[in-house]
Amino acid sequence: MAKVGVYVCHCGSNIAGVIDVEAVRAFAETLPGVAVARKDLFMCSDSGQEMIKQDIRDGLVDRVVVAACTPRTHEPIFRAALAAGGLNKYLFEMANIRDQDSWVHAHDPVGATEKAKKVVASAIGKASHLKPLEDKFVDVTDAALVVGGGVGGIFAALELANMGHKTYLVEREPSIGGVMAQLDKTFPTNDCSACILTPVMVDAGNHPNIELLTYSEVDDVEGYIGNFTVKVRQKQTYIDWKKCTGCGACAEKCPAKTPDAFNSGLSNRHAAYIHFPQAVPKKAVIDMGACINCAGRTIGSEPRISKKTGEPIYAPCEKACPAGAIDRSLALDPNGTIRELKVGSIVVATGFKVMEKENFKEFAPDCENVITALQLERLISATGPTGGKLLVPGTVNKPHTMTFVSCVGSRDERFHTHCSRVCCMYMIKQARLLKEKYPDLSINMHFMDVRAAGKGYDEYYTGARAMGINIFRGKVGGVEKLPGGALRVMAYDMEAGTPIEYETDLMILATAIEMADGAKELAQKMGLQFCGNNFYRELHPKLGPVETSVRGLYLAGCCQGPKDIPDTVSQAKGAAAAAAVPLSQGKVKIEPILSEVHPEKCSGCGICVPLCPYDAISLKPYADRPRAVIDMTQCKGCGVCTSACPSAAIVLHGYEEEQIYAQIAALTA
Amino acid sequence: MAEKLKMAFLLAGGCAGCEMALVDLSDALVDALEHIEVVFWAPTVADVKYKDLEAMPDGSIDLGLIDGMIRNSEHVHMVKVMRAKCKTLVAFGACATLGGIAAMGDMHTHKELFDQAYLKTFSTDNPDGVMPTPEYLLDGKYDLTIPSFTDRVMLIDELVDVDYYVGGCPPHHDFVGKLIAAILSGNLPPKGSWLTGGHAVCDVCKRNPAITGQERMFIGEVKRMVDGKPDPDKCLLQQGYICFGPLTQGDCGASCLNVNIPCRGCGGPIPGVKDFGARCVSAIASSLKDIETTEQLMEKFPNLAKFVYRYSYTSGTLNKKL
Amino acid sequence: MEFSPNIVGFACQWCTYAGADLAGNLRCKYPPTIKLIKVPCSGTVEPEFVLEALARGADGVLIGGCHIGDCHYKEGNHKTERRMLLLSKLIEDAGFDSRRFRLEWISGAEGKKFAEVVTEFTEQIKELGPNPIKAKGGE
Amino acid sequence: MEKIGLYLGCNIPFKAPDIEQSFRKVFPALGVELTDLPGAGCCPAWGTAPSFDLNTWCAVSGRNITIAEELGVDVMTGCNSCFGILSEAKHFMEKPDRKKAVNAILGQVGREFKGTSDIYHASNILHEVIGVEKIKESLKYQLEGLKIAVQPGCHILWPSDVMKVKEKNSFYPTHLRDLCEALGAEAPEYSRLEACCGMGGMRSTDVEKSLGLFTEKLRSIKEELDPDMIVTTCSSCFLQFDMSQQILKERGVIDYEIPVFYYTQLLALAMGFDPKEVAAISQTRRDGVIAEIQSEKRKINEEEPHGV
Amino acid sequence: MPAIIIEQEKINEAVKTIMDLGGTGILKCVQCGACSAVCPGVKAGFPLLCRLLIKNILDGRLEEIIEESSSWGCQACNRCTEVCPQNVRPQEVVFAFRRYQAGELAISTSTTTSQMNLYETGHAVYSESSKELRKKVGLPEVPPTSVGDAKAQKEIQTILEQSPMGELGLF
Repeated sequence: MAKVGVYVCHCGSNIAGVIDVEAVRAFAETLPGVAVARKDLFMCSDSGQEMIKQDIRDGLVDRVVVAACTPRTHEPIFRAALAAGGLNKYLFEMANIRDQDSWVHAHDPVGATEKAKKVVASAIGKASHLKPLEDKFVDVTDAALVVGGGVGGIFAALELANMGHKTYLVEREPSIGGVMAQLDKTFPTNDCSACILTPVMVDAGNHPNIELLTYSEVDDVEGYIGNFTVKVRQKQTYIDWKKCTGCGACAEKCPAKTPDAFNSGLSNRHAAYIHFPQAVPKKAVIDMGACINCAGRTIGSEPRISKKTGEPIYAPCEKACPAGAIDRSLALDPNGTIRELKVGSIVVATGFKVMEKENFKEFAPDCENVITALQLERLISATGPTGGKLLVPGTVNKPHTMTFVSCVGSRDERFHTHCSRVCCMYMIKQARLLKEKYPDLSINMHFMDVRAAGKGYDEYYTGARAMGINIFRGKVGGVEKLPGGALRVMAYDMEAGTPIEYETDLMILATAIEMADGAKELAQKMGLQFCGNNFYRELHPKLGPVETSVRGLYLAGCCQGPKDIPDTVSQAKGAAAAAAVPLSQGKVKIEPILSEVHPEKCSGCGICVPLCPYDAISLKPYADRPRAVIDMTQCKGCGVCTSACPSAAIVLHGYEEEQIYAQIAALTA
Repeated sequence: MAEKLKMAFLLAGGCAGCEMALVDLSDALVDALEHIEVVFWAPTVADVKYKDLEAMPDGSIDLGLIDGMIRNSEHVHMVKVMRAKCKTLVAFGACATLGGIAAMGDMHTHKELFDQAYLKTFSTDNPDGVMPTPEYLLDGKYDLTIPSFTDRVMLIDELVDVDYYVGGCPPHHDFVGKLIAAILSGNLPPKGSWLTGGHAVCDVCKRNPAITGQERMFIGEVKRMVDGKPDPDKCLLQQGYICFGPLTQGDCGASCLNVNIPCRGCGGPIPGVKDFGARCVSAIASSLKDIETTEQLMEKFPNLAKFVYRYSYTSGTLNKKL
Repeated sequence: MEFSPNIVGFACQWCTYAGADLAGNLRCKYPPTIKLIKVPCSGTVEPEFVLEALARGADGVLIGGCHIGDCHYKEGNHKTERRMLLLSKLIEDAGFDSRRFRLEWISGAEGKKFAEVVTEFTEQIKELGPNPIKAKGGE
Repeated sequence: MEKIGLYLGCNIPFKAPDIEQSFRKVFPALGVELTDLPGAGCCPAWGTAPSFDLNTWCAVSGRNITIAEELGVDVMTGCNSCFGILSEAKHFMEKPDRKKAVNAILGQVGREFKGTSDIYHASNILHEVIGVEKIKESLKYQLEGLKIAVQPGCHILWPSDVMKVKEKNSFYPTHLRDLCEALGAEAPEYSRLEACCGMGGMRSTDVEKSLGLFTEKLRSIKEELDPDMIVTTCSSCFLQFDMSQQILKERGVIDYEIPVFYYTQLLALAMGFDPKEVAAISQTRRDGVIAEIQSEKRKINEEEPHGV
Repeated sequence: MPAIIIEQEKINEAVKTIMDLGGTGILKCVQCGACSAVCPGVKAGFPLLCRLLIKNILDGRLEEIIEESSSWGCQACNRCTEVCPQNVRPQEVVFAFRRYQAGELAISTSTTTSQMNLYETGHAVYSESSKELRKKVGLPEVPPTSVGDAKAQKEIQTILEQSPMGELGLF
């Protein structure tokens, strides 16, 4: 019979302030199989752990139950203590009497204590039936994948590459650079965004350990930490990138036009285009959605022959290309090509998008003179549609008055409850830049409150006030369209407690940051999870900010939550360091919480085979009969086969039936 | 020659189908009689009275087989008598081991059952609403009794210790033959075991995709037997005809599957499975393509519990309508 | 004394169990009726576990899994959803009010939701009263 | 023929019965049969039950709706306030608890609110059920060259979550403009199109504040559009525009007066109905513009005449 | 101006009072002021509507503002509800406050008149002169509403008498 040691933690007053710890301990002592029951102020402290180790060394206990906080944070600590004491570390079970008891039932100490007894009994029940398990190790592919080529992805890739690991950088646009490439300047230093980003982009493009896969998307991810197989779809560019020199001649000659996403739709680009002037790689693509197939040159068709000259008639883009990179006669696959990559770890840095103004009905979204802050960024950028001149889109005049509206779609139950974190600061940046350039411009900024938490940020904000920028606390409720394109702002002055009404020429909406298009699909492919506000969930908000619940998958940048450039770069470097750990170790540990088939019990019905999400189960002959077998390296221990097996032939180690029945029995005793 | 093995057979609440399985042994049974002396086989085959059995000394019979479930006070009494008289006791067939067909009645209250049986059926003519009463005084002087209903169907092992279990409705005669031979030879597993091949019907079914070299796929459409004609060579479950072959002990040699009929689970769950119906739900639902197919299954089999617990309700975890 | 239901919960370690921890972090109040059994995935939960808990007198059983589309194991919760749809019917046929059994999707970010679900489930079971098996004196 | 319950409210039958008459003429002619809701009362107005007790509000509203439910028809109101009150009450009663509590009250007068009848505004029916095309076809006079300032009013716009028929953007409504344009008139946007006219609780609480708001709105109309008339689908707005222009004029705040119509009055005129029945009661002088509308030059040549 | 004295008991009571009367969203308010920015009442000069009314309630100042006429200047246009980022439904708070005022009979005479009209005829707005007007445009003198329907009036009276309004003795 098992000898269970039970250790009840006070967690200072976290537990003991609500639960009668001594009563729980004394109760545990009465349960069958319990050899010792002790308590301590902090079980996770050295002295608490030492207590466990000593009992193991004294031969008093061979199973350990700690009643304390949550196994999600503390199980590894106590397992290590078991191992140090000389006991198999899987002979351990935790009873969560803090996070799921004392913290939530502080209003009912008696009920909380009774619950604690049951939860402890359940853990003892399970522990009595635990069996020793052994960790397993597998080799690692020394290569990394970074998904997303914004500033976060670029830095993650550079860090990994600099540590000597082969790194693939996948970006769905034709160039890396992301949203930062669209920005004019950056707060609080007013650095030119392109000036600081472009050299880094070039570094990434030239690094011997980095392979850029732009205009590409992740199609599928299989495998596990150390051994992922990733299918990347390289979208069809319709231009041979081996030959393309990025001269832009095709774009100049292309007559087809479509809104330029890089300029946030404020201008048009051609169907044949280079993403933006500083693009890396600087290559052109043809956007088939916008292409008008000049001269009837649909892809894969033979050119028509001119009746006059007898010569074939080519499309302008083909004719223009001096490198001969465009040949519309080739029957290129519109789906592009699939590249299969083998990598040991993955950094996800898929970024964000800003909400479009069409979502916000009260702000006259159909009015040209209402624009998003990202559009303003393009409007004041030297590479933007006006060459950096601030012109009101509807009138093409310089504005006299402009209005900034914060929290549009952020902190708003109708859209997103989160704070987008960067809007206050970039609006102040935009206002400051404009005020410097156009001192006569009257700038009114409306904030719910100003959030300027960051190094040098608050100084930047108070400086804006000193520059004569009008700052109001209070949300703008709506806007009325005046004849001639101006707008009447209906705002509120929170301090004065009165409404504000005035006319403005240009209105800037700081629309919310939200998950990028396709983030949901990518999450499903990778097994990533979302937080309540639809950003990828990190393993732990404080202790695991770059890790995810999928081992080997790390997060960087706004895909995990809104953040500014310094925070994105910091997190990217952190994610790269974490992603490098398995690559550097060369081997990764696989926890033995996996499913296994008892071949002598299996009937070979095969029900489990299609069930496994990781294709880990196959039927193989065993004593001449087909029997299921699970590939340990593929299995992730979800137990979905275990619970379906009609012959009860599959056991999930660590969650065996008799263990769970023991828990049920204890909880219903 | 050694002394003949003394055997007793009791039919508790059942249909006598299990006795038919024994009789189906035909010549083999006759041969066996050289080694066996049947001391009791009531109320079906031999003219031995209950009181005769009661009169036998305790432990005087080598082997007792009980088929049928415990449904009334008479069964309770006789099962106890059998246990006392027999050295080795076998629960024989689906009713004795799992509850059997009649156990489905426990998905209703007694009142519902009696109303149905004595008042509601089309052929019933009972204008006064007379119901069976366990004790009745006829003409003021004759004290008549009939056995009274138990609270619910009970398995033999709920009342007395059972040494071995045999499944099937009825148990397949080939298997019964092997069983008798095993008993005679004394080559038996530890007491409390099922006498079984230990593997599911799928393992002996020639349609099993694993045997025919095919991959098992999710079920895209649920069918009842009235929906078209199943392909006689392909796995029925794969074709959408819900079959309990994967869940059921295959001591039958997949007889039903051999004649294009899906398994309904009479052999009972594989030892180690606690609840046939619940495990069935888990296995079948996991094999369906999506939630729509699951809803389709519920539509096609509106009485789901009676479907999955056809033979095994009493052995299940929740076995009585509360 | 007022009837305080005993609820057995099976919680996916990636979502509902984490959500219950988050409820603790946020100090959300809910009645001490539920006790969780941690499982890797809601797809680990065998329908037999649910029946066993009810047969042993639990007044309610909750299974907590990830929202559809968010399963850590891709689609374990799809299996759960299908199994539990059928199981709920079996429970009803066994004479239990199937409202004693619940399947809820609670993510690791939904601490408040966990507390709300437990509070509401507790209230519902209070209305239904104790598990009828207990009333019969147990089996 | 579509059939709908005509919910009259208070303002229309007692203060502007020519609007009621315009409904009774226009809708049947456009293929919508109106059924009276016998015994229907006040919606109840914002200043009455809604200001005292939520359940009483719902009970009085619910009582009105049950009359339509018994007849198996939906409800159409002509007054924006009635529309808002009934829509919100119905929204409240979608919660089972509220519905139960209200039905406990209604039970005492032998009624039960079921929730089977929907609430529509007359402009909803005109815009969504009848449609501008059918309106165009029914005209006897066209209004080309006339400029209209529209006043949809507040309660038909917000809160949009309780309404069956919604504007695409409730802050920049277009339905009434569409309806006016269907008559051939011009109905441009103006900056305070969605702004409140100042009628309602505000007017009974503080006339001066109400007039302040009204003046601002009227100025936006006059300065930005200088229209031939103001057209509304709210009976309260109608009364405010009709009465308060006179006050402002007397006070010398304005030196003009813009004729005001309820939309169906204008429609009835364009369909050739008798102004003595459908547009007979107002303080602003409308004779001129009515004569203009029904002038020979505006007559549409068609074989068969409509209405009358 | 005298300082506001914060007392938790008063705050709790004020919030509970308003929530019980239908202003259920009040605790969600973040005081952003979007409601007041678009409120015609605030614009017209009724200060204690929307944001400031909510703020006063959240400060526990119910009794102090009971005589305030602002709430009766609310047009019930619900534009506040449409723009509120926290789904407070400010208009419901305003009306809940009105109900609090009404419960203490802090109401105007015109309000009292409407209640009596409603009770007597089933219509809050009614005048005898309407008969003339109706006749003039070719309609029957009495419309098919509660005004000429004794049974309907009785129903409305029954509802009103049993309501909290009845208890106030308005009828």
